[in-house]
Amino acid sequence: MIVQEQEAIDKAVEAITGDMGALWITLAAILVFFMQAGFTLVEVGFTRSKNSGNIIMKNVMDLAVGSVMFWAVGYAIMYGSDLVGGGFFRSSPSDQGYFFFSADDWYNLFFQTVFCATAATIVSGAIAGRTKFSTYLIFSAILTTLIYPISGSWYWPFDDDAWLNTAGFIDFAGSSVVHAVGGAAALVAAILVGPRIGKYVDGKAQAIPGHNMAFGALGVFILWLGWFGFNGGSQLAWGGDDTIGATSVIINTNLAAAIGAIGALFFTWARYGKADISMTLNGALAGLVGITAGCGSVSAWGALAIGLICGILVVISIEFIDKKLKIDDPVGAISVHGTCGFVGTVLIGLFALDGGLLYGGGAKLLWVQTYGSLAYIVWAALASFVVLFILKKTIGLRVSEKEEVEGLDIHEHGIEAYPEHISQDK
Amino acid sequence: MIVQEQEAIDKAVEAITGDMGALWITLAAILVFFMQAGFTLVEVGFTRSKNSGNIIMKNVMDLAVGSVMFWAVGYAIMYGSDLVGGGFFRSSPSDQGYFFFSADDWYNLFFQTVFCATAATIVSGAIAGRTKFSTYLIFSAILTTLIYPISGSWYWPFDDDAWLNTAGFIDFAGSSVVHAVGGAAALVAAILVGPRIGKYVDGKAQAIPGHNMAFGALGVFILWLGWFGFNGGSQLAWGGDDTIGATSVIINTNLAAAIGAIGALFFTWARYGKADISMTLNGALAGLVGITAGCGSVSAWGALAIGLICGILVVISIEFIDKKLKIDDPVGAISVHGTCGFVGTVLIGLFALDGGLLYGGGAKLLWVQTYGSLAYIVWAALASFVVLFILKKTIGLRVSEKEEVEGLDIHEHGIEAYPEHISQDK
Amino acid sequence: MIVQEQEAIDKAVEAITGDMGALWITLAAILVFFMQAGFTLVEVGFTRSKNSGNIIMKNVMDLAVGSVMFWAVGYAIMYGSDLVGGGFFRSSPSDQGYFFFSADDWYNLFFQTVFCATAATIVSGAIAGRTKFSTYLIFSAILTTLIYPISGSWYWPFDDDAWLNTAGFIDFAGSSVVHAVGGAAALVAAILVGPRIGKYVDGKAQAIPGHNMAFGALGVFILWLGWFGFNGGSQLAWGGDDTIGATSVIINTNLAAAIGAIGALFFTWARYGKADISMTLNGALAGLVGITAGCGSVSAWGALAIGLICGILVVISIEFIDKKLKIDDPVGAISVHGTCGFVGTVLIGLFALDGGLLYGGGAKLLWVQTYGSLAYIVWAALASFVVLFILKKTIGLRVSEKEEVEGLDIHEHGIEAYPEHISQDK
Amino acid sequence: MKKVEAIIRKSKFDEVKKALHQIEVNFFSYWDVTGVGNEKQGHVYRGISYSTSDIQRRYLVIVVSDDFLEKTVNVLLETASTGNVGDGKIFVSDVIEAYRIRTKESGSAGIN
Amino acid sequence: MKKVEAIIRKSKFDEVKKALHQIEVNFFSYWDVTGVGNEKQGHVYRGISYSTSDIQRRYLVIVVSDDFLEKTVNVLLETASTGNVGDGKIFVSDVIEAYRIRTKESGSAGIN
Amino acid sequence: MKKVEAIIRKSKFDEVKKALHQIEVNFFSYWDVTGVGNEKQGHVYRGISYSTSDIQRRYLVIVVSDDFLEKTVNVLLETASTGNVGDGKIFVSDVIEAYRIRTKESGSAGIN
Ligand SMILES: Nc1ncnc2c1ncn2[C@@H]1O[C@H](COP(=O)(O)OP(=O)(O)O)[C@@H](O)[C@H]1O
Ligand SMILES: Nc1ncnc2c1ncn2[C@@H]1O[C@H](COP(=O)(O)OP(=O)(O)O)[C@@H](O)[C@H]1O
Ligand SMILES: Nc1ncnc2c1ncn2[C@@H]1O[C@H](COP(=O)(O)OP(=O)(O)O)[C@@H](O)[C@H]1O
Repeated sequence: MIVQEQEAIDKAVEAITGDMGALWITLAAILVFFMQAGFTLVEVGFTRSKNSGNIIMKNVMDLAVGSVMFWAVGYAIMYGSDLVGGGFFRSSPSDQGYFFFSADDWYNLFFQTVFCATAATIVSGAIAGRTKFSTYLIFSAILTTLIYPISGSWYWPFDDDAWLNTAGFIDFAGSSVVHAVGGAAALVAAILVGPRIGKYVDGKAQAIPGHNMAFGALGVFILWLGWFGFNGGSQLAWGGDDTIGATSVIINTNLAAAIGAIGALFFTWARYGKADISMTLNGALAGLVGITAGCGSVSAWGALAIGLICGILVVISIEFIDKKLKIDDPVGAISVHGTCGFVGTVLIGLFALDGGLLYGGGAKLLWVQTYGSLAYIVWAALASFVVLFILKKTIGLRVSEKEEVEGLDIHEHGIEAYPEHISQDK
Repeated sequence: MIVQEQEAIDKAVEAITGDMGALWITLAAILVFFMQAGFTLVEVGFTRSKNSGNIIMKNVMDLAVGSVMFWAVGYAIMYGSDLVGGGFFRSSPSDQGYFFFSADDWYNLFFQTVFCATAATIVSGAIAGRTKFSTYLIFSAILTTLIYPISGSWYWPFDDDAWLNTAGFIDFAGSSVVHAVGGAAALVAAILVGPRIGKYVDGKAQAIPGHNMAFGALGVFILWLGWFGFNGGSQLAWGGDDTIGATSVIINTNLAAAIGAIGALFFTWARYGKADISMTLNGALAGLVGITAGCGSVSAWGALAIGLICGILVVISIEFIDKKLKIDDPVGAISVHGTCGFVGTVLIGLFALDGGLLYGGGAKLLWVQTYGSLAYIVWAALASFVVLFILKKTIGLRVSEKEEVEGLDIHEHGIEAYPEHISQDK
Repeated sequence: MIVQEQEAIDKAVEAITGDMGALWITLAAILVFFMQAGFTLVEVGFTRSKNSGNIIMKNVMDLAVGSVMFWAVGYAIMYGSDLVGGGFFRSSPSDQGYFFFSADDWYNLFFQTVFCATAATIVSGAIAGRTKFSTYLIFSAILTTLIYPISGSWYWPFDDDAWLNTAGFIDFAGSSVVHAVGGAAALVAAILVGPRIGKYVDGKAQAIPGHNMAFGALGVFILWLGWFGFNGGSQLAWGGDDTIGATSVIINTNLAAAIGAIGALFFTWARYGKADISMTLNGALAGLVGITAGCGSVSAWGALAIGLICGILVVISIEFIDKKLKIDDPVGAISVHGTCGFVGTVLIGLFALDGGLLYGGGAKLLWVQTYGSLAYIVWAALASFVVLFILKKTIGLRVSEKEEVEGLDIHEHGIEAYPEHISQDK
Repeated sequence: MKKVEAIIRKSKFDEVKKALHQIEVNFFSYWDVTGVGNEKQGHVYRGISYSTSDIQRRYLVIVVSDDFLEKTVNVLLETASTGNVGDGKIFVSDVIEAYRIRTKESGSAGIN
Repeated sequence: MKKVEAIIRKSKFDEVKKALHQIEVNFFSYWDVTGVGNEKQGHVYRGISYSTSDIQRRYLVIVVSDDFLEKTVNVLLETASTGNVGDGKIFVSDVIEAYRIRTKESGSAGIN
Repeated sequence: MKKVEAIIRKSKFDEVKKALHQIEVNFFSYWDVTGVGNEKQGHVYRGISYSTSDIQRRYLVIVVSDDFLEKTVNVLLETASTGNVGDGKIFVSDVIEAYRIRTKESGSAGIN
């Protein structure tokens, strides 16, 4: 066969494979988009009904604001060049410039946008029930415009300027870049905002049961669903080896979520004598967050190990943060996204088929994973602290006691989420 | 290279691209299908709990009846030929004939079916809480069998017989063909059915709060999700330029929804002193409806402009219809789908990159868009009026006062939607 | 053109078509995955609020346990070889061996896993409200590890060892293999567990209304949605004839669901004087279960016939099982999945375009379909009986009377699903 | 002071409330209860038709001074009635003392 | 006329209702309340084990004529009891007057 | 024995409950009601601003022996008050007899 012919075929195959990849990424992005609904339901379900409307508004608005700001500014920063600070900040915008416009890269913008919205929405759960709506909006806008895009720029442009990429750091779909960043921001926010009234009585943590476990469960199913797009889509291509890659990522994702739920179930069952519903749901999410970094580099066994560790760890972390650190995180966002995001990233150092300690790769990867993930946490925590501290000193972070006790819905939004609802919340 | 070879390659590429397009359209249709759940949740959430079961039944049944009738008759009418009345009616069925059967066009039937169901379901929200179930079923059957297919036939066969296509009218995914048609039918229906008991006291509009904002919000997320299929799928192909087209449509769709929510949020916040939950949710939908016509012909800036205009306009329109016109539309269907469908269609005349007034294209497109959209509204309103007027004079439109006050669920369906529910509705 | 060239093109086309098929199957599997949320919502909605948390846990856990066990053991059994008992059991594992690992077949594992989880979850609804959580977990693990994989191995490996495949049995997506198996297991479980307290008073069946029809309806919409993946994905390929096949399957699926809902609606309306909400929702599911076997072998007319028969039959079956057999099945799982799974499989014998009695194919297919489906039912019933009987004699099937009356949530899981909820359940 | 407890149809509540305001009974509390009585309501659920006498009602508690008692009862009897079985009941009983929490006033100053 | 208020376990309601019907007490109203008392119920939520004395109970109001009082109370005492802490209470108080809204009858005709 | 009925702000409940426990009033029942009174609450819904006097309140029923009456009322007056319109009311009435279902004891043994 003449070379020319083969080239023509190859070109055609490449074009089609590119289109097929774009199709997969677009559909994956649509699945990730749906995770917003999942987050909303989990947060609504795990908190009291008097604040449900406010939570809805926060989740709708971080998606809305994030969509616009990431298009306008965030993308340009994330994929920019011209580095400052040893690679930590990119000072000139990406090729697209601000206000993204590209003839052929729209699906990538879409995929990155929904990731950005995910990072933003993590915070909302941790500070539910007492935070000013206006303050949240501002913080969320800054997070999607600057904090998260800078995080992303350290690794995901996959270029030589991305210092963590150069360092050999692995975070396939963002255990650190998205989840630990969101979790660290959530931690700082929860500390600065302070616990809900009644959460700590005489220094003892009180249970404030969420009002709707069915919403919580539906939310978790939707998140689990969306995660197939989150992780699978991060293959960023489809066809040939990429098909194998993306589908093995999906299997790893599913196994980690499953074993995370199983781990949390039996751990709580043994520990409290009851199979704890919301913890089991958190366990599934913990497995998902944990495997997000490594889903492309570990075997199914590795995925099970990471999922199981995260499923149990999330229970311990939630208890520790709640009872020992006395930080009030109604939905466990800090533990699910922060703790498991960090641990999941680090565990790649053990379980990576290529370079993991357990597979004879030595400690190098473990070390890179650890400092890479810590860098993300420190960055997100610092940046969030600065922003929230300024907000605290200016417009304030918290609603008045009266508003909090009577519910944010009626005061911030003029109506209850369930106006016909007769409650027995204590 | 010999021409023959290139031809063989081209043929293979074409076949595969066709299959890839079919895959995208099928998946888009599945997303649009899911919008039925979104509509149901929005309508259930924005109305009182005593009628929730009835709303569920209406939404399930318009999908069910629409699926059968559009397959049996609607498709044939929509894609038929042999015109009557200067192109307004097609008198002979499409090539498929009635009772669609085709070897290779099933995905197109599926895509068109779910669009048809969408048009039907819009009406249900506007007349919630007082309409006879049997009457609704008949009306919905006629809408999916005749009214909507005739609307579609004016433009979407994209042939020379489709008079609005010939006229240069642009309605990419149906701001007018689907939404304004549904909205106009909803307007007529709401007028003829009359307001719910207690909606107007001494001529003043009363608030009748919906019972579950979480359902409303979940519904809006699902609709937003489905709209990626609604608009993106209307590219009707995938691959090469179509990939770029469909993904830019998705970005435009997302931006318009986002800015619509933002617009409604700040507008209501300024206007009422509270960030209105259900209005913000309507704002996102307004942006989506508005961009549906133009998502393939405007830039991201145009999408933002259209979304913002619609997000603010929907608030004004809802107030106007509710307080001034005194038409009771519990979920805002007339404003969201009717007003924004019309305005979104017309705004293409300003913002179309090719032919828009603001891009130096003159007023011609603006004029075509205006009369095209008005034609849809007039047609849908007239046809609906005739059908509903006959129904009113025969079996009646409205349930008895007793049934309405005690709830449609118990009287029409024998059981409450939430039998354990203790309410405080006033 | 030289043959070589055509061969190169064909090879490229085949590879891409394979990838496109994998994409479709993966996305279909994701849709099927989502059915878990649908089942959960239907079960939660159709039962009392005091057990909602328990139902959630059962559904999350059968997915979690099923995902792990099917990966570890189930897949190996289902696709194994080396037959025992005249083809009824496969004694050696599939090529993949236990603990599935394959370079290129991950999407198949994923697709099969979510099918397996579906079979498991069917049982949970039928025994809701009185079953021990630990017992359910064990039973569910055995079902996903052994009972269902053996069912699958009779037909779906599509090899000569699969005795029902050899026999010419047709069950495209599993009316029998999945649904009748689940339904038969549900029947046996419901009998052995016994009815809920208060279900039969002086031998008369009492209504125990489910607490949330909106959840039920959302669940049905999600199931309907997922079924497009369930049936459409069972084409197991995309491209060319497979595109036509898969999309015609989707149309058949949608028509059967639609007419099933319509049938149940009018049948209950005529029978009880009210348009029964939960029965209409069951009617849609009945149509879906019924068409699952034949969606690839019947015309749209056949789909309508099967859907209509199942939609009406499910109402009769539910009444019969409830009132005559006095078996308490809160959500109608036995009738929807068992009865309609069986009948749908058998009706292929009438309606198959190729071989159906009505199309001149004689009675042979009818006979194969009947004994094939019965074999599944007998197998699932027997196996479930053995397992459940042992469990009954050892750890017991049922919670104590006190736990049942006060609700499984508070006793098994330590918290109500809706802690703020004030009920009026009787 | 007297306590008037009225169990009425939910559908009559708006009218009753308006009428109470007209005679300047502007203070009361209410909630929804299930009532068992003569009225039956037909239901169907999953093929089981049944009729139940457990029907949702609204329960009003109105504490009035003695001179308001008669007109309060009369207004309730007038406006809550439809003439059909199931209109509900009114019970009157004695109240020894009433306090307004805000001002700590008691006696008739305590009730409105 | 007397008002009998009973606060019982929700799980005992069906039995109580049946027994009341047997002694022809066919008229009453009920709703769910939270009771604070001796009984404690263990809970776990997100790692916090706690026991609460706020337990859901059903509240019954039964207005009876004086000659029905004794048997009503006795039936309640019999059927609502499990012997465990938390069975609930019965309170009896006076009712001055009762009206049936539908017929405007008062007195004992007003209550059933 | 006296029945103390208190209609208070939901937001004050925790404090009230704690204070009641301190004076060893460990037995009562409560539920949520809608109160109509002087206080108005502003709402906006879909462009309609309205203010309603139908506000959620918590209804407490506490049956106490006569010697507990005063301190119970005092504690309620103290802890339930914010000084703003809408703090609620307390009504005291007579109870003829009380029974503990579990033990069938009556009299003051019946109430706590
Ligand atoms: N003796 C009673 N004690 C408490 N509530 C009662 C009593 N009698 C009637 N009710 C309440 O009044 C409602 C209406 O009574 P019902 O007998 O149905 O109609 P009618 O009063 O018209 O004969 C009942 O549902 C119940 O809530
Ligand atoms: N003095 C009281 N006033 C009002 N309600 C009471 C009173 N005492 C008890 N109750 C109600 O009775 C319920 C059962 O009382 P509890 O002390 O737990 O059990 P027991 O009566 O068996 O000692 C409580 O939950 C509460 O609802
Ligand atoms: N006469 C009454 N009968 C029954 N409930 C009352 C009465 N007066 C007041 N209430 C209850 O007390 C609540 C507070 O009363 P309100 O008039 O708003 O405030 P304040 O007592 O401070 O003047 C009301 O919402 C209502 O629930």
